[in-house]
Amino acid sequence: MIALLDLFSIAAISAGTFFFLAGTVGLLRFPDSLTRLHALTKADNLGLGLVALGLIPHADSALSALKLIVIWVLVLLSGGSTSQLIGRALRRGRK
Amino acid sequence: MNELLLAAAGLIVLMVAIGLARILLGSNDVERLMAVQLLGTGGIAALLLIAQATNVPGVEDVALGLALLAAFASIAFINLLDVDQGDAEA
Amino acid sequence: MTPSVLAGLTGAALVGFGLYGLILHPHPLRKLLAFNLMGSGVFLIFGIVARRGASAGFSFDPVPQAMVITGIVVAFAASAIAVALILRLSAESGHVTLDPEVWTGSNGGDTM
Amino acid sequence: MSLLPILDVVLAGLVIGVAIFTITARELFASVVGYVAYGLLLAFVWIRLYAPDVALTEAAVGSGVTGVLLITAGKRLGALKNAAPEAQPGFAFKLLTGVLAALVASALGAVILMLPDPPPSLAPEAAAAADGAGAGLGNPITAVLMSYRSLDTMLEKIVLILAVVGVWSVGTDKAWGSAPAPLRQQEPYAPMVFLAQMLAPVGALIAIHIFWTGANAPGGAFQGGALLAAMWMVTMMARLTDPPRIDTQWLRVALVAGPAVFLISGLAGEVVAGAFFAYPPSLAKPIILFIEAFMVLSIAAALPMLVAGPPSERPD
Repeated sequence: MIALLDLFSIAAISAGTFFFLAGTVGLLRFPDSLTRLHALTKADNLGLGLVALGLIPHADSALSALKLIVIWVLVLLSGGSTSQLIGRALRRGRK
Repeated sequence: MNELLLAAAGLIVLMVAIGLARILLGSNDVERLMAVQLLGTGGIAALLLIAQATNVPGVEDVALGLALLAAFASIAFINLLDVDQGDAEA
Repeated sequence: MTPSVLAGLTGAALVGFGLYGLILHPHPLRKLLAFNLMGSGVFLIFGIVARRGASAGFSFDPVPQAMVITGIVVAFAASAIAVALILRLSAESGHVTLDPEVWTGSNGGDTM
Repeated sequence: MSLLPILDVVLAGLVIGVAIFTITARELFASVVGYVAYGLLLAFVWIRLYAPDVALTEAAVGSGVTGVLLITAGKRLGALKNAAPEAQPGFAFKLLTGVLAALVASALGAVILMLPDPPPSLAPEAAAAADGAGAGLGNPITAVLMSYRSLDTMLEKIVLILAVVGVWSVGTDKAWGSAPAPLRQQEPYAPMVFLAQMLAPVGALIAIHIFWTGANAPGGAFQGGALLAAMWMVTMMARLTDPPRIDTQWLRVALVAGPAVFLISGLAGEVVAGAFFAYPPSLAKPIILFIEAFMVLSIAAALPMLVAGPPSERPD
């Protein structure tokens, strides 16, 4: 059971790290700001989300597991809304 | 297991550092804002991983605070940026 | 090299960069920023003193750490006053610089 | 544990790199962005020094609120994009400054390498304080702040009030009593209002949680108060509220409440427990939490007022 949980953690954390990698590659390689914003949100939403998911089995208590989830939800919420605002600022800047 | 957590944290920090350098040095203000957002997210992820590996207590609370503050900083910067744009149009 | 020595040397370097910016930038807000940078370097040095002072079952000495916390808040309060003064100064005089030549050149410097 | 030193070196390099960017950036905005990033990075360094309390304070006050203070000031200065045509200092002056800064930094570095061994420490005394007057507090830093060095902490709260008074008095005579300029002029966009409405209540809850756990775990009045202040500023930036008039009664009461309660408890300690700021051991924890609650209130009121600046006569 423990080994299974560890395996789950390793898989989730590796996947999360991969999304950070993908996000950074996107930031470096994509041609304009809007597509770079698209790449960034992958790191935000999936990268941190998967890392938090992977750490949940190792949490000391139910409360710290809950906190991990709240952290992720907060980042999702702010990332989503600020991306919207950043996109708007970009579009206005281009006009 | 700990080595793995640290390796993941190191990789994330490295990625974030590359993104940060690329954007801070290169381009416009909006993209600089995106770099800070990436740093906030990546930093929180790395923080959680390192805390798990080195057994520093109470780091979830710090990460919670950081998540709040990253959102706070983004709002402040955006507030300023689109005020600027608005002025340009008026 | 232990983490605390590394952090201490980082703090020393930060004090250096902060001092450089503080002296060279003519813009008052940039000076303030550099000053804050310098301050955080000092806090970092304080912090490694706290880390080295680990004894009595703690992994750090809580007294310097507590003082750094109060220090950060006081530094912020001082920055806020500085900002208010800078804003009022530029509203009264029309200058956004602390370059002495601008002051003595165009405005006679007597408003100071 | 072979990876950790590499991580530390990378982190230190990042901190220094971002610091250099902050100092050398051409525009004020870029430099403030750099400074906020720098504050976040510094928070990670503090975590590595086993100081999560300081990390949280640095991230909240040192990076977040100071960053907002500076960009608000830059916006009001109208100089954010193009700082006045700066007379760039000459090369000789730059070189001289560089040498001076390098000298100071290396002197400090030398001192750090020669710190005494074994290091002096006040930890035993602080531990005694945590056992005695600060009984029941699991977080040694809160014990130091509220018991061993409580006078410092109270005076520091008074510094905050003095700073607010100082900022207010910089305003013009005509504007006295009115409200500071709002943090945003135009109508905000819908996503920002949404985010502020979602974030502020959750954030307030988290801030109170961090204050409450501060008795036993990292956290405390400073951190909780600063986060609460940040949430108030979020609502101001989304124009859900505006800064209150500075002659408002509740605002002034909130500002003074923290130090006042602190001082009264200190004086009461003189009578009840025989020394200024002594708490009867059996009641120490509830008393300290009671004082801290008012401190949170005062900090949460003072920080946004410091950012909002002096009262202004017209909403400009």
